[in-house]
Amino acid sequence: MREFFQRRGKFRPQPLDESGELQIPEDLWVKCPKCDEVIYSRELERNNRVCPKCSHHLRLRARARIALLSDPDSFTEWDRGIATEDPLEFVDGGGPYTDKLARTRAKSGEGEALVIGEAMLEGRPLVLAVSEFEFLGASMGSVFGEKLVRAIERAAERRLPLVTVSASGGARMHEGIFSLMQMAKTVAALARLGRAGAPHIALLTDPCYGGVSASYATVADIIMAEPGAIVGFAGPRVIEQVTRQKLPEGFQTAEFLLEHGAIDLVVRRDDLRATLTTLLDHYQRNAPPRPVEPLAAPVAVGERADG
Amino acid sequence: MREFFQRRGKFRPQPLDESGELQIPEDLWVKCPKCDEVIYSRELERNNRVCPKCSHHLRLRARARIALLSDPDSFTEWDRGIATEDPLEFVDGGGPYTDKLARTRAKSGEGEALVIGEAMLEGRPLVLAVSEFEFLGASMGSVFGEKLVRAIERAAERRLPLVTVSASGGARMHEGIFSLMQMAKTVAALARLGRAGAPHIALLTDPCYGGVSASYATVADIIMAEPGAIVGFAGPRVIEQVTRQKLPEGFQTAEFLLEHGAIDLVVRRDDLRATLTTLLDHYQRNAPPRPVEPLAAPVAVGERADG
Amino acid sequence: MADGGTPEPAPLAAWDRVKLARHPQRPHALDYLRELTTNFVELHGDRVFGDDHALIGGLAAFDGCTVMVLAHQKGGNTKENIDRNFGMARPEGYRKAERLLRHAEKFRFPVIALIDTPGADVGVGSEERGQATAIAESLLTMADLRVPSIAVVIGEGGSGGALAIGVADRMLMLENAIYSVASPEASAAILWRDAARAPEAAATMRITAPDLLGFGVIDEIVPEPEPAHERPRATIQATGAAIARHLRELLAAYPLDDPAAVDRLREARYRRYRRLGVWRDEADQALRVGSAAS
Amino acid sequence: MADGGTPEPAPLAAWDRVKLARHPQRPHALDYLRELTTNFVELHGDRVFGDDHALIGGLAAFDGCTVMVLAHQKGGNTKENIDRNFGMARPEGYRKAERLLRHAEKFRFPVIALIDTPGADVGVGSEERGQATAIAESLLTMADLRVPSIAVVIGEGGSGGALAIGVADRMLMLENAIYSVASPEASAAILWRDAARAPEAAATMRITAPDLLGFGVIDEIVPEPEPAHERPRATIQATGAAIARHLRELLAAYPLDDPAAVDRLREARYRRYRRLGVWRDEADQALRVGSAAS
Ligand SMILES: [Zn+2]
Ligand SMILES: [Zn+2]
Repeated sequence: MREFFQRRGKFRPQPLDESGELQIPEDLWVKCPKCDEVIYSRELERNNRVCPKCSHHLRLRARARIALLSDPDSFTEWDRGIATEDPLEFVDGGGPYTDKLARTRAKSGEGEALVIGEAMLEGRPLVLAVSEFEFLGASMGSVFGEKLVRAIERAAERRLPLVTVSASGGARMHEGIFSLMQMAKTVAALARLGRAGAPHIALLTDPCYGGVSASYATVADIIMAEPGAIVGFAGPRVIEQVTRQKLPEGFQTAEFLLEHGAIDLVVRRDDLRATLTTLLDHYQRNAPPRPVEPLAAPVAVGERADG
Repeated sequence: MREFFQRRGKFRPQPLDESGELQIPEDLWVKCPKCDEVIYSRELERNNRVCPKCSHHLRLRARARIALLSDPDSFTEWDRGIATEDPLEFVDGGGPYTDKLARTRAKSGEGEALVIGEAMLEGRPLVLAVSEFEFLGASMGSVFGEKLVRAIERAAERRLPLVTVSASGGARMHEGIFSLMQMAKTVAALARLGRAGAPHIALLTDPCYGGVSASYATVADIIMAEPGAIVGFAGPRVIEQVTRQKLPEGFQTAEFLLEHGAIDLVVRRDDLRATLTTLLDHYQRNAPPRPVEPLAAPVAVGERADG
Repeated sequence: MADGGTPEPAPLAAWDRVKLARHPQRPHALDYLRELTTNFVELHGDRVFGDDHALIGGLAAFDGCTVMVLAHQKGGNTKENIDRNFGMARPEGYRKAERLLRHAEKFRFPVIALIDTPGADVGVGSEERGQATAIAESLLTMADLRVPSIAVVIGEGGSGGALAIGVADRMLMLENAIYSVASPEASAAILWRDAARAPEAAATMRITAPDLLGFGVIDEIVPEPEPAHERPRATIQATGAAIARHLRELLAAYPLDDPAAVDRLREARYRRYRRLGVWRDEADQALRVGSAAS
Repeated sequence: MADGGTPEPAPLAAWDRVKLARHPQRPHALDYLRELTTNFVELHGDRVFGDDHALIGGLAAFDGCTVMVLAHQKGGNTKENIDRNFGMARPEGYRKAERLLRHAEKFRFPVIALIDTPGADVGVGSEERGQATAIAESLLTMADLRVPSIAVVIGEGGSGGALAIGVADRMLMLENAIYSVASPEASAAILWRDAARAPEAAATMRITAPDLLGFGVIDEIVPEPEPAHERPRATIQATGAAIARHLRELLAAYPLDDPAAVDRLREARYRRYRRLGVWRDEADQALRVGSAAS
């Protein structure tokens, strides 16, 4: 499920400094992967990484996405301290999984591939769960699943809307069957969110595949995608290999998905805050009052399978 | 919605005598509309009107169908006395609707296009609602709808399985909007049957279109069709006129529907009793005991819209 | 049969109404949404096969609450009409409607349906993908809906394709709208084997709003002192006022936050449809073969 | 990490199990149904687009009650395998599964799922018709099911295509079945860019029944003293006995006629999946960038 993104353009990592702020070298110029326009990086960031020339939506890192989808200083992160284990004692051509995790943490500045927390958007409360593609292709393993389930459970408890933002290569190979089980685990939690009457709004971003597109990300009350985002079950290279068929133009783009009835909306990054705010209002307008917020949200401690 | 059956082979009416028994002239020979085999009519009836040569399923009249699907003398008919009105004071090229009704009654030996009642099948109780294509193409008007709803309500009340057998040209033009409304009325009753936990098993027979195929007949827990039965929303002639497209081989046959996921099963007439018995057992095996049968089933009297 | 107490001083002939109902400048669903609602978010797709442009839906704020809107959408010109398939929905459209109805139930959004279609799409693809089943399942979902619903025929109400989003707690109709079991042309072709006799069929079939009010099929006529295409804003506003009035009544009788209201609502809706039809109950007797109708 | 208390005196290598799980003579779903059930009525179609032959379903009598069966079906030869798409279900298959799951809920039939697939179908058509969504919705329906469910991996349990019918109250696995996040070949291609190293990947990925029992993913292993294809009837009978035992336990704990049991059943199933995964909870602290997993 992960191989497809090897054929896509290299992502330029942006290391975080100790305060967690993005460090952008002053002199960096970025080339738009679609129109080849060379863009001054500060301008690109100011434009939320949308190409000013061709409107191509470049990938946005998790913390930049959170900044885009919340009011200033309103985001409270949850469960940064939950850490990845190596249940398979996994070693592949690149060496042990534990070494890879260490390198990935250093490179990405994140502890895992999903960032969760609560925030306000135009004064409206919401729970956010945003995947970080720079962390092993935002593949879903045990920690990704556990963090997402905690976010879902807290949203359900307080009847807060849940907004997930997903880019992912799929399930994380290095954790084997545990990764597959996160598909069931996250979807099961969403079933309960639904019964609690809180909406799940999913935003699919480039690229989104396999274990994520076939689980929580498409079990949503509203499914949005960014223009041009590539979303599917199997990656294009795998499909071409299996079917020996050339893929049609625009295959698996957000627009293709819209035409085929798979998603509700294609939303430009510029319009995202406004669309989301409108939707949050709709889901709140007829709803009964939310339960009074507990002073400190109790942390749901998951049991461990093998300990 | 009715025009399609003008292109199909003429149906040979079999008048009933006063006892309601089929009167088959001793010397009648019937030609199979599919393979042209000339078949002695008694042999054809003994074979439940399945061509002994090519297995083509010829149309079966309502009372013969009921005999096929119930134990001898077990069928109790309901609501024979409900009579058709003429709310539109309808007159077309063929004259007044009331005259047409009188002629149709005489010709078909039936009071309306649907026969309802309760019966036993291999000792298992069920409610039957069987359409009579010889009565104005079994088009659904107010009486058809009202009788069907009464059958559904009684099945729900006693948690008995409902078996509908439908051949129909669709809604009855002569009763205008009232006919259209029977689609809503019958489906609404089925929603309540479902909540009562009683199954609706539908058998689609040749031909079944429009107002019937797009209402109660496809809102069923199990949808069966007879081999070769033609079932669809719009008739083939209408589709050809509208699209100016030649229709594919086998279009709208039961086998076409099975391939396109529209029905559960294609069942040969020979196998119908056995399949139905098996299904009735499945729906009864885990079910709570049925409510004790009232000594006399109360007749639900419908209000009249225009009285 | 009389039409009932309809205030209709100088009734138009049925065929005149057909022409008005189909008038290309007559306001269509999106005109109503723009004028009557705010924050409309169109929701696309059936999550299975496609997105139908002839049957649209989405969330909108109306009269202080959020409603789920379903509507047939005709085009204003030929290009638009090709995109909208002239308002004739395919199975994908009815499956989108069903999906959005379930969404409305989950989040307790009342449903408002605007009906304006010549009928459901006729074609090989629509048959292959189960047009009949798609309509039937939409009927079932509407009949059993857990939230209040109001349907309004704003133009053409064509057959099962119209009814599929028209099983509602309140049924309104614009004065010059029509609602029929088959189009006048199809009716004429069946009745006289001559589609050109559509005007005659239109009269015979009793398809106008006053007819349907008399029959008890609809609850109210939204008057058009002048035809809708001549005074679109006034017509839309009058329609909005009527919808708002019925919606308030329904929400007062069946509050969204009262779980016990669901059963009462469904029961009332069932009774509404249960009574539709005209028949005569005779003693349950041996059938008099060939007897006349009375 | 240890495998846990699995009785496995002379364990086969993972790759040997892969070969056994895929053995063409290994009994497939319909062999189980013929041997273990009576009155099987196969129910076809998704009511939307098609009937998938790779994922079958229907009603059957088993151990005195009626159950809804869902199963991947592989072919016994090339011709059958082409018809069955080698057991790789398309979106229509998962939508049929979902339809039958709802049917099972409505009539309170417990669900038995037999898993035997290399994975979900990969292709342009499957993408166009929403393979990802179809799988996700089947997961949701199984996770939230109102009746007890038992899933058994009888051969290959390939990725999301297997899991789609494998979210159950009890999860069994035959001794020589495999269950994995990706096929050994796909894993090898990803891990070493060399599909030929599949045997190595099979070992690395920990995909055997003893592995999964140790991980707490499955509840019981159905032993194969001899491989299933050598003694098919004995294997099928042993599987049937295990299913019956678990089904009786579930029905005793969650009686079909007790409405209160539904919530308890769902809660227990949620807990079952909620705990799956391996992680370490540290104090909620500033992230130590680059710290090892320790
Ligand atoms: Zn560009
Ligand atoms: Zn023949």
